This record gives sequence, structure tokens and C-alpha cells, in this order.
Amino acid sequence: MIHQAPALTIATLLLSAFWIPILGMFKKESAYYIALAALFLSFASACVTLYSVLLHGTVHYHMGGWLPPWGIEFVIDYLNAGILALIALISFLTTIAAKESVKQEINRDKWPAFWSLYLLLIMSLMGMTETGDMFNMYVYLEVSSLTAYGLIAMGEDGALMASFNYLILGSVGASFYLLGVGYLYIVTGSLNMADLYRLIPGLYHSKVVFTAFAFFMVGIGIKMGLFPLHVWLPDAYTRAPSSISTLIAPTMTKVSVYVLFRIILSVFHIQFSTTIIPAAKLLLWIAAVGIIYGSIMAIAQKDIKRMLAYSSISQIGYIVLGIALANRMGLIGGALHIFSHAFAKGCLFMVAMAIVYKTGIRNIDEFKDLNKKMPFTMAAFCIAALSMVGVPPTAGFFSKWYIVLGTISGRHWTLTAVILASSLLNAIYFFRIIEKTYFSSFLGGGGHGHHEAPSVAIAEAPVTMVIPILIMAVGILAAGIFNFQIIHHLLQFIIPKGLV
Amino acid sequence: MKPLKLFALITVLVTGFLLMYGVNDMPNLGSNLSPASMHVSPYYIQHSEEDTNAPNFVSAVLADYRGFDTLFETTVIFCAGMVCMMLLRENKQ
Amino acid sequence: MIKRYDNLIIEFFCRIIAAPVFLFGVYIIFHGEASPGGGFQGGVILGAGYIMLAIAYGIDFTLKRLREKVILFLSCFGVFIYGGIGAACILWQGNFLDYGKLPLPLTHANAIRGIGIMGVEIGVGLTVMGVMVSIYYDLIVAGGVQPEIKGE
Amino acid sequence: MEFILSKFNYLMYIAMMMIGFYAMIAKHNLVKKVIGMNIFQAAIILFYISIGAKKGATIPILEGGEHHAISPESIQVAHYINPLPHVLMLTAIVVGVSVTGVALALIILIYRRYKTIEEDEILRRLS
Repeated sequence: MIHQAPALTIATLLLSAFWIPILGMFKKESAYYIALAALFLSFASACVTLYSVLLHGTVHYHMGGWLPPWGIEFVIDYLNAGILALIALISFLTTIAAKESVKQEINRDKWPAFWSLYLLLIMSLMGMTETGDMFNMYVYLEVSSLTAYGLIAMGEDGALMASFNYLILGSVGASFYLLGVGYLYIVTGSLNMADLYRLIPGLYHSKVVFTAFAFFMVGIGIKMGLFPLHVWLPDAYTRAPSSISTLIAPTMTKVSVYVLFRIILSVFHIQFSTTIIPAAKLLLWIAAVGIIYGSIMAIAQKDIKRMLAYSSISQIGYIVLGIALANRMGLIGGALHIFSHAFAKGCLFMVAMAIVYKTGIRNIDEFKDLNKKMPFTMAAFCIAALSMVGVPPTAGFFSKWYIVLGTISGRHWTLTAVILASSLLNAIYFFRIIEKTYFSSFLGGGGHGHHEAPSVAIAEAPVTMVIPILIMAVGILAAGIFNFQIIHHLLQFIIPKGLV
Repeated sequence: MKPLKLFALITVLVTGFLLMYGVNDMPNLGSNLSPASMHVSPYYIQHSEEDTNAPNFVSAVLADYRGFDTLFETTVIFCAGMVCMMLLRENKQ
Repeated sequence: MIKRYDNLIIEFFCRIIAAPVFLFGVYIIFHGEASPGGGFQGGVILGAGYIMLAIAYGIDFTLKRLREKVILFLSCFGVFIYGGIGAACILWQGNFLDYGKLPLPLTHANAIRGIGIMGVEIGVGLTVMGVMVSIYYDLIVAGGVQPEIKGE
Repeated sequence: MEFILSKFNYLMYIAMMMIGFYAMIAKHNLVKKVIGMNIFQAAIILFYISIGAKKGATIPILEGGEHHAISPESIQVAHYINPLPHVLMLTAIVVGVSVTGVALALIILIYRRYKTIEEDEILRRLS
């Protein structure tokens, strides 16, 4: 059964998603437990897949037994095996944490449909990481967007408009992607990524291939919230139910960035975007502007979820910067940053969810004394914030470190400065929260002499929320400490031959 | 003209120009020898009866060779139904 | 608009047309592998027939015959047929969706594949019909027409 | 002139796409945006179907194949149009229908909530 694991990651989620509404007609509470069980099985399959990739190298799984390029295949290689397991892990943890929050925010009658769509969203994200077929990727893209539109619209006031804007922009992105697929198909006749990788070098100077590349970039850029195309992202993350922003913030944009990796590295050759057309150079500067813009906008926000959303835009910039540097260190740093940012952003959004669940506060100015009410949660928040700023030994430090090394070896001194400046900006907006939480009682109580601040009773979030948050915090540290192992066993193999 | 509309017009024109630029190098319409009809699709036309017992190539490709796509296409429909139900259906008191 | 209004001509013709429309939908689903058509097209025709009845006779009339829960069950179960056939292939040592490995009493693998395609088309047809009707119902009810009976 | 004739469908689809795209991003009325989206999708469908066309070929259904087996080599590839773009477009049509359904559901909810479907008015009310 081990060689069936790639299909099982998808099939378990898919089949249980169809039973949830049927069983939900009889018992609404069953929906959550079915979803959790399915996610656990899927996570186990993802781990098995990762294990077999580590043992035997790239795994090919032919759907329906048809050989590519006629059939659709799943290709799990060193780049996506880790991301697959990461997404399975994070969505599993998020699901555990989301239980109470969903009970609070979503009407009981809508649970079956909600959990069904939730499972399908995760399923499509995992499918996007695994698939080796361009058109299959489009279908997954649409499943993930469609479920996300619905789930985002379940949020607070304003969620409907956020969801509608996302729908319009998302369809533009998906249509552009589809046009790109069509343009590649018309000159190559193939939809399989490996096949395209073989065919495209002969067509480097075709105008069609250039157009296809441009449309892929714009389409994927909309999906991942790259800087000038990010307009849907802040509203969608802010207005969505907490559980949904917790799910989509660490996973959805990361998967889209992974698709960018795929397209640049293993559909087109990396030489295409560096030497044939100046795409990499353009991406570099877009990413640099995005990093600064996201950080500055994050400083200006008062709502914690909106602040995290803008910080996401800036972090996406880092990953794209790493890819666009197109050298060894840059690629490794970009790929590692997918891991570190997924853990950190997942942890931060979980903390935001716990705070909203327990206190209803979202304005940063009211965070005073939260550390006494929720000590574990805020401790995890500090670790995640340190990772976002880039303090060793958290994961964020190492991924940024590799990206900085990449800028240095590419002699892009301005970009080095941009990354350092943005780290300072990150520090400003995260330490502002930490200061409000931990130190405002000292500062405010300074006038009263030795008088102790009034003690606040501990009112921690429920255990089902705290444990996933702590696991994520440990994950941040682990991904930092074991970053060399991740690179040694997985990421060093993604670098194409002949790259310095 | 409002600035937003002007911006939209420019975006649309740039997109159209880019697509038009790509059209230059495309094979002619209805060509028998275009790569699109030479590389993968002959296999479907020649072997679908033998492989799947379905004389309709579109059905054979849809449900068998690329059946995995179709599974998710059906899932997309299912999602749309679920989303409409979740958003619109009133709670039964 | 979707309330029943007593127009004899419309009701008469819809009643005459309805049965052939449904029959045609079923025909298209089952002949998908040999002639133009398939699960999607057939499912859409079945759904359209239902919607036609809903327009002519009012939504209460149709809801009495096809309850909301049945529609939901159809749309879930149809996709489940598709996914289930795919998963069943894993149980018999094939890859996902490898219909040829199903243990049917036929000699040729391609004949088994043909049966698999037909099963899949039936699943697709059920789902498409269910979802079309369900979306129609949701949009109509949300747009202001309240059915007198609740689809309980 | 020959260029236009030999690429006619591609040029037409680009014109259609531009109309749809403009409606999607410039119109303030939400329903008009959805209509623009549908035009965009129709344009893409036109593009793909044009890829599959072959001069003088017939629909992709095997002739006389139902009753006796035909060896694969004897089937004339040029006699049938390319089935693959049709398959892809079935998927794209279905996706388009689904997205339209969800968009209409959202518009109904937005109308119920804000009593208008003009975007700028909703945004003014939101802020």
C-alpha cells in the first residue's frame, strides 16, 4: 500500500468530504470528527509519501494507470514532499484549534457544509502541491478558490464584499493561468510538466512561450498576493472567520508560491527567466517593493488580523525574492522561508484566533495584560514574532540568512539593504505588540511607586487551542535548529544543474 | 474619464497587446500539422477504442485518460452547490 | 414569478414535454461513451427539466416530489460514486481510477473500462442534476419566493 | 490580410477577452462584473476550441467503431478534430458555471445586506 500513499492523501479527504453533508443531516456534531479523522489519515499518508521520497527519491504516481503525457501523474520530488507534509501538519493542527472557534462563530446548521468545504479546500491545496499536470493544477486552483470564496463569506460584516472582490480578482488570475496553459499547449501539444520541460528549450524564442510565461506570472501573482496584485488579500484575511484565516494564511499563499517555484524551475528552465527574458530581474524589484510596502502598511494597522495580513504580503516578497535571485543560496532560502513562514504565520494567526475567541479583542492597543491572562499563548506569540523578525535560533533567521547570502553572492547590495531594513520594520510592529502586552502595566504603573500592578486571573484559551499553538511554536524552533537537516535531505536537490 | 477607468482601459489594452503579440507565432487556424494536434492527441484518437471501448474520444479522454481532472471538475460543481447552500439557506427554526 | 400561476397552455405543454426531457437526459448520460454527450450534459438536461417544471407549476409542486434532502443526498452521492469507483480500484491493486482492475466478469480490460466510464458518467450526472436544482432552489428562495412547505 | 484570415479566431477571442476584462475591472455594478467574467470565460473557450480545429475534419467520434474492432494504425488522425481541447473546455465551462452560481449567491446576500449592488456605494457604507 505504500506506493498508493500519494493518492490516499487526496482520496481520504475527498471521500469524507462527500459523506459529511449526508451524515450531517442526522447529527451536526459528527461533521467535525469525520473531518478530523480524515485529516489525520491524510497527514499520515503525507508522512509516508515524504518517507518514501527520502528513501527512494522522486515518486511518480500515474492516475488511472495511464503513462504521462497521456494521463495525469502525481510527481512528488524533493521540493514538494516537504511542503505536502507541512500543509498536512498545519491544517491538521489548525483543525484541532479551530473547533471551539467555529462553534462560536458559525451557525450550528451550517457546520456540515462548512466542514465539507474546509476539507475540500485542504484537499485542493495538497493536490496543487502534488500534481504534475498543468491543467490539473488549474482545476485544483479553482477548487481552492471556490471553497475559499464561500468560507471567507461566512465571516463578519464586510466579509461578503471581501469575498466578492476576491472572486473577481481570483477569476481573473485563474483565467490568466488558463490562457497561459493554452498558449503553451498550442506550441507544444502537451500539458504534462515534465514533458513541457523537455519541449520548451527548443522554443525559447517563440513569442507564444514568452506570452504564456507572462500570463502565468500574473495569474499566480494574483493568487499569492504578490505586491501590486495583492488588493484582495488584506480584506479577505481580516473579514474571514478566524478559523478560516488561520487555515488559509499559512497554507494558501505558500502553495501558490510553490506553484511559482514549479513553473520557474521545472516547467520553464530557470535560464529562461534569467537570461532569455529579464523576468527574474523584474520579479526581484517587484518583490523588494512588496517587502517594504507590506512592512510599512503593517505598522500602520491597529487590527491584529489586518496587520498579520500585510505582514504576509511582505513575507511573500521574501520568498519571491529568493526565487528571483536564481542562485543556490537564494533558492534554498526561498524554499526554506516557505517552511518558516508557514509555521510562524500559522502560529500567529492561531494566537489571534485564541485571543479573539477568549476576549473578543482585535485592537492592538487593548492588548494590555494579555500575558497574564493567557501566558502560554503569548509566549508562543513571542517565539513566532521573533521568527518573523529573524532572531536566531528561530526558523525565520535561517531562511532570511540564506536569502541575504543569496543577495550577496548575486551582488545585489540594494536588496541586502532592503531585507535588513524590512527586518527592522518587522521588529517595530511586532515589538509594539509585545510592549503593549508585557510592559504597558509597568509603564502605566510607574507613577505609583512600588505598588504592584493588580493581579489578573489566568483565563487561558481552551486546551484544544493552546496545544496546537505550542506545537507550532516548537515547530518554529525545530525548523530553525534542524534547518541544516532540511536542506541536506530535501532542499539541496531542488537546485537545477549548472547554477552557482 | 475617471482615473480608475483610464487605468482599467490601459490594463486591458496592455493585456490585449500581449496576447496579440503571442498570436504572431501561433500555427495557423485549422492546421493539421500544428504541435497541438501532433504530439499527444493522435494517441487518444487512435487508441481510445482499443483501450476503453468508447468510440467517443471526448468521453474516453474525459472519463478515463484524464478522469482525475473530471473527478475534480465534479467536485467544483459540488463545491458550488455547497457554497450556495451554506450562504443562502435560511436556518430552520 | 415562481409562484404558480394558472396558465393552462404552459402547464399542459410542460406536462407533455417533461417526460421526454427526462428520458432524453437519461439517454444522453447512458450513451455518453458512444455518441455526443455524457454525464455533464445529461445531468444538465435532467436539472433543466426539473427547473422547467418548477417554473410552470411553482416551486411547491416540485419540492413535494423531490425534497431538499433528497437533492442534497443526490449531489453528494453522485460525486461519491465517482470517487468510490476510483478508490475501489485501489482495493484491487490498481492505481486510483484504474477501472481496468475492477473485478467484473468480463474478459477484456477495455470492456471493464467501458463499464467504469459509464459508472462514472452516472455519478457525474446525478451530481450535476442535484447541484443545478439545489443552486436554482437556493437562488430562487433567497431572491424572495418563499415556498409554503419547508423541505423537511 | 492573410495574417488576419489565418488567425481570425485568435484575434476575435482577444477582442472578446478585452471586452470582458474591461467590464470586470472597470464597472461598478456587481452584476455587470459577473457578466464580464462570463464573457471572459466564453473568450477562453473560443480560444481553446480554435486550437482543436482541423480543416476538413469531423467530430471526435469514431465512425463505425462500435461493431467491429479497428486496428489503431488504420484510424486516420487527420480525419477527426483534436479531442483534448474539448475535454479541457468541458471542465472550464463547468468551472465557469460554478463560479457564476457562487457570485450570484454573494450578490443576493450583498443586496440583502446593503440594499444596493453599486460597488462605490457599498464601499462608502462600509467605511
